[in-house]
Amino acid sequence: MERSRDQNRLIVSTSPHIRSEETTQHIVWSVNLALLPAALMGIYFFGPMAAAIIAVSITTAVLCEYGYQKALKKRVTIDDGSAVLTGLLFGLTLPPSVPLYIPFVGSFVAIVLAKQLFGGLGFNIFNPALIGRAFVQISFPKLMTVWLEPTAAFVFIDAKTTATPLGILKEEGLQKLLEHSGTYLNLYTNMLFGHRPGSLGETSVVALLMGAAFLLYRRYISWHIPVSFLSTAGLLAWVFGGSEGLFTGDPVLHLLSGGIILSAFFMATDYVTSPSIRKGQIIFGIGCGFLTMLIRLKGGYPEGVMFAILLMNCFSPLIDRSFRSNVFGAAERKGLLK
Amino acid sequence: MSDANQISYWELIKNGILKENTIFKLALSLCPAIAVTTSLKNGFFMGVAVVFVQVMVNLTVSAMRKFIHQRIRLPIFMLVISGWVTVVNLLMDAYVPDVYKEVGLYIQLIVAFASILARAEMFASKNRLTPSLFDGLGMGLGFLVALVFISIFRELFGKGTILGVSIIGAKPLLILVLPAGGFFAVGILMALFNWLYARYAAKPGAH
Amino acid sequence: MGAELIKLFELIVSASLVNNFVFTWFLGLCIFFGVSKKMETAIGMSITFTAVMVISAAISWLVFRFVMVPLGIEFLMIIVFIGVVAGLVQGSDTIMRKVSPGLYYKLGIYLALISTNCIILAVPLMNVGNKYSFIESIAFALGSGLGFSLAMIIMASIREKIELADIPVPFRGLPMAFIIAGMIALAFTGFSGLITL
Amino acid sequence: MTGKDILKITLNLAVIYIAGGLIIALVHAATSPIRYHNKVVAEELALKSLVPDADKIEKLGDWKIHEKDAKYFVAKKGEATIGYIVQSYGKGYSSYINTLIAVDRDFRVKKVKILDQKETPGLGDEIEEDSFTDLLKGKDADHLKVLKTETTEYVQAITGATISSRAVTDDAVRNGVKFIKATITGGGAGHVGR
Repeated sequence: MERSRDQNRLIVSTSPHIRSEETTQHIVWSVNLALLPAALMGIYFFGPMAAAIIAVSITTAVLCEYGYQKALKKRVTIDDGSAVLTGLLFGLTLPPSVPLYIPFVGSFVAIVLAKQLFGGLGFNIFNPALIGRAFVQISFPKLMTVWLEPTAAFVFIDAKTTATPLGILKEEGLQKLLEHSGTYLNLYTNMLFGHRPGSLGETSVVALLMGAAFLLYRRYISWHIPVSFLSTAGLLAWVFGGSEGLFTGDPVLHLLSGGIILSAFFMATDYVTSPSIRKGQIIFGIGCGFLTMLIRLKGGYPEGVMFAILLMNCFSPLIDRSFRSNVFGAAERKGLLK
Repeated sequence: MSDANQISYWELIKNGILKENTIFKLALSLCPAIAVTTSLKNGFFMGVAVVFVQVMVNLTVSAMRKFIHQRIRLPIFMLVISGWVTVVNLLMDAYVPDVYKEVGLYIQLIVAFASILARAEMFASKNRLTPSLFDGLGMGLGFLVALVFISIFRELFGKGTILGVSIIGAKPLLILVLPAGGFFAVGILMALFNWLYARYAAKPGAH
Repeated sequence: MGAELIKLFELIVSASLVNNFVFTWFLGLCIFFGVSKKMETAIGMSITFTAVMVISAAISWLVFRFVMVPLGIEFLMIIVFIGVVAGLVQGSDTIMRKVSPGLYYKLGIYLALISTNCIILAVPLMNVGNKYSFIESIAFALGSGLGFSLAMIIMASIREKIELADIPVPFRGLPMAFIIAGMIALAFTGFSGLITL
Repeated sequence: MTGKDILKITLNLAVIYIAGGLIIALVHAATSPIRYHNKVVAEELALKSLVPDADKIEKLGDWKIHEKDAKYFVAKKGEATIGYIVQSYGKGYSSYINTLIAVDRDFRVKKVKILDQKETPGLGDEIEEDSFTDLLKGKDADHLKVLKTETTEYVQAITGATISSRAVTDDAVRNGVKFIKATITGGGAGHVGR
C-alpha cells in the first residue's frame, strides 16, 4: 500500500506530461475557468435548476475525492482542481431537467470508480466525467432523454419538454428541424448561441469556443485532437449525412449540434486518457470523429460523442504503445519466423 | 489433497466455499457468474446445475478411479462431464423451462468449466467415494453461494426486486442488470470477498 | 448476391462489436482475464483462438447437418461438439509440431487451454441455435474470433499501463480487471442498435 | 503399450459409452414428452391469453415478414369465428420484435402481446408493458400509426422510444393486421410483408 509516491511519480511516463505540481494545478484551474462561460450560458438558458445540477455535481465530486483519500490515508489532492473539473464537466453534460440524485450518483461513479480506484489522477484509463455520464445514461435512460426548451431568462419556469436537434434529425429528418426554427439562418444562429434544447453546458457553441480559444492560446491544449476530431466528423457528415445520397449532408449542422464541441476541446484533449504522441493524437481524433458519426448516423443513440471518446480511451494505451515500440508486434513476428 | 481421510467432511465443504471458492478465489468459471446473475432465480438454478454436475462427476470418477486407464484418463473425464451436463440440460429444459430459456446456453457450457475437470483430476480420481462426494458438494456449493450473492446484489439494486417480488419499489440502478454493471458488480463483490477474507479467514488461528 | 454479402458483413460486425462475445455474452472470461496480462501472450492467444473457432465451427456445422440431424440425435450435441473441439485441438497440436515447430513453439501452449474454453464450444452451439447456414456459421465464428481478439488486445494494453498504478489492495488483480472490463463494456454499449439481426 | 493396456482402454471406453448412453437415453426418453408438452402448452397458453373467450384456436397457415417465419390462427367459439391471431415481426432498435396480434372479425386489434424483444432496457422495452400495448386496442390498420404528440385516435409514442413504438405499431402490428385482413377477405395470401 505504502509504495513510495516518488517512485510512482517517476514511472508515470506515458500520458500526463506533468513538469511540476504547480503547472498541472495551474492548467486544470485554467480549464475550469475556460468552461465558465459555457456554464453561465447553460444557467441563463435553462434556469436556476441548471445551476443546482452543476453545484451538486461539483460538490459531490470534491467530497468524494476528499472522503476517499482520507479513508485510504492518502494525501488529499482536492486543491489541484481536477475533482472540480470532473464534476463541472459531468454536470455540463446532463440534461437540464434531471433530478438532483443523478448528478450525485454520476459524480460519485466518476470520482470513485473511474478515477480513484485506478490510483488517482494520471492513472485513469477512461475520462471520469464520461464514465459517470455513461453510467447514468444507462441506469436512468428515461430521465436522461427528457430535454427542455430553453427559456433564456435566468428564472424558474416550467419549461416545455421537447426533443434535441439531433433527436429530431434522427427520427424525423431535417425538414422537421427546419419547421421548428423557420429559416436556416435562424437555425444556425440558435445553435451557435445555444438557444436550443440539449445538455446544459453543450448548447452554446460560442461560449465553448471562447474557452477553447483561451486554452489553445495558452497552449494548455494542442490543436491535434480537436481539429482531427471535428474535421473527420464534418467530412463524414457531409458525405454520408444527407438523405438524398452521398455528399448531401450538412456538416455545419452536425458540428453545431450535440456535445461535439464541448467534447472535442475539453474531453478528448484530456492528457491522461488520450495518447501523448502527436501522431497518436491525430489517430485518436480521427477515431473519435469516425465513431461519433457512425453512432449518430447508423447506431441506436442520437448522440455518439460520449461513447466515441470512451471507445477511443480504450484504444489510447494501444495507440501509445504502438508508437513507442516502432513497429507494433515486431517481437511476435520475430518469434514466429524462428 | 490425497490425505483426505484426515480432513473432516465439514472442512472439505468449507474449502470449496471459502478457501478455494471457484469464482472469487480461483477465478474460474466466470462466464455464468455475470451472464446468469441478473436474477436470483436464474443464478440459483445455474448454481444447482453446477452442484449436480460436480457431485455426479466426482462420484463417477471416484467410483471408476481404479478401473480407468491412466493414458485415456482426461478424455474419459471429459466424456463423463459432458454426459452429466447433457443430463442436467435435458432435466432443466423439462422441469424449469422458463429458467432454461434464459440460461440454457450457459448450462450447456458447464462442459467447459475448468473447475469441474480440475476437481475430477485432482481429487476424485485419488479419493474414495464419500470424500469425493463432499468435495464435489463443497466446490459446487462454493459456486452456488457466489452466484446467489452476486444475483441478490444485482437483482436487488438493478431491478429493485428479489425473486421477482418488489422490495424497493423502483429500479434503482438499471445498469446492474446490464452487461457493464455485471462486470462492476462481480469486481466489487470480489474485492469485498478478498477484503473480508484477508481480514478474518486468513488470519492464523482462525482455523 | 450483394444482399447476401451485406448480410455476412453485418453478421461479422455484429458478432465482433455490437454483440461482442466478451462484453455482451460474457464468454471466454477465464481466458480473457487470465491471458490478458501481457500483450505478447494476448496476441498469440487471439490468433490461435480465431483460427480454432472458425475451423471448429465449420466442422461442427457439417457434423450436425450431415450426421446428427439425419440420425435424430441433436440432443447429444454437447458431447459431439466437445469431441470435435478436443479432436481438432489434438490434431492441430500434432500437425503443428511436425510441420512448423516454430509456430508450435509460439502458439502450442495456448492450444492446450482451448479445449476447456467455453467460447470455442459456444460458437457451434449458437450456430445451431440461430439456424445459420454454413457460410453464415463461418462468418459468425470469424466475427466472434475477431471480437474476442480485439477485447484481449485492448485489455492487455490497458493492464500493462496500470501495472504500477496505486490500486487499493483488495482490488488488485482480478477485481480491477473486472471493473475495467465493465468500463469497456460501457463504451461498447455505444454500438448497440448499429445492426439489427 | 501392452495388449493388456489396450484391452483395458477398450473396456473403459465400452463401459463409459454403454453406461453413459444408457443414462442419457433414459433421461432423454423420460423428459422428451415433458419438454414437448412444455413447448406446446406454452404456445397454447400464449394464444389463449390473447382471446380468452375462444374455446378453440386453429392454425390457418404460415407467412413471412422480414424474411422471418410467422404463423396465423383462427379463434373460434363453438362453430362461430370470433377473431384471428397473427404472429408478426417489426424491425426495432436493436432487434426484430416478435409479436402476437389478436383481431376481431372486423380486423380491429383486440390485444397485442410481445413475445420477444431486445430493445433498450428501461426505455424501448416498455413496449412490453400493458400501458403501451393497450393503446393499440380497438385500432384498425388505418389508425395503427405512432404520433409523438398526444393522441387517442392514433397511438402515442413512448417518451424517448419512438423507434421501438413505431416498430411495434407501424411495422409489426399494422403489417400483421393488413396481412390477415387481405388473406381472410381476399381469400388468397396477400403479401404485405417486406
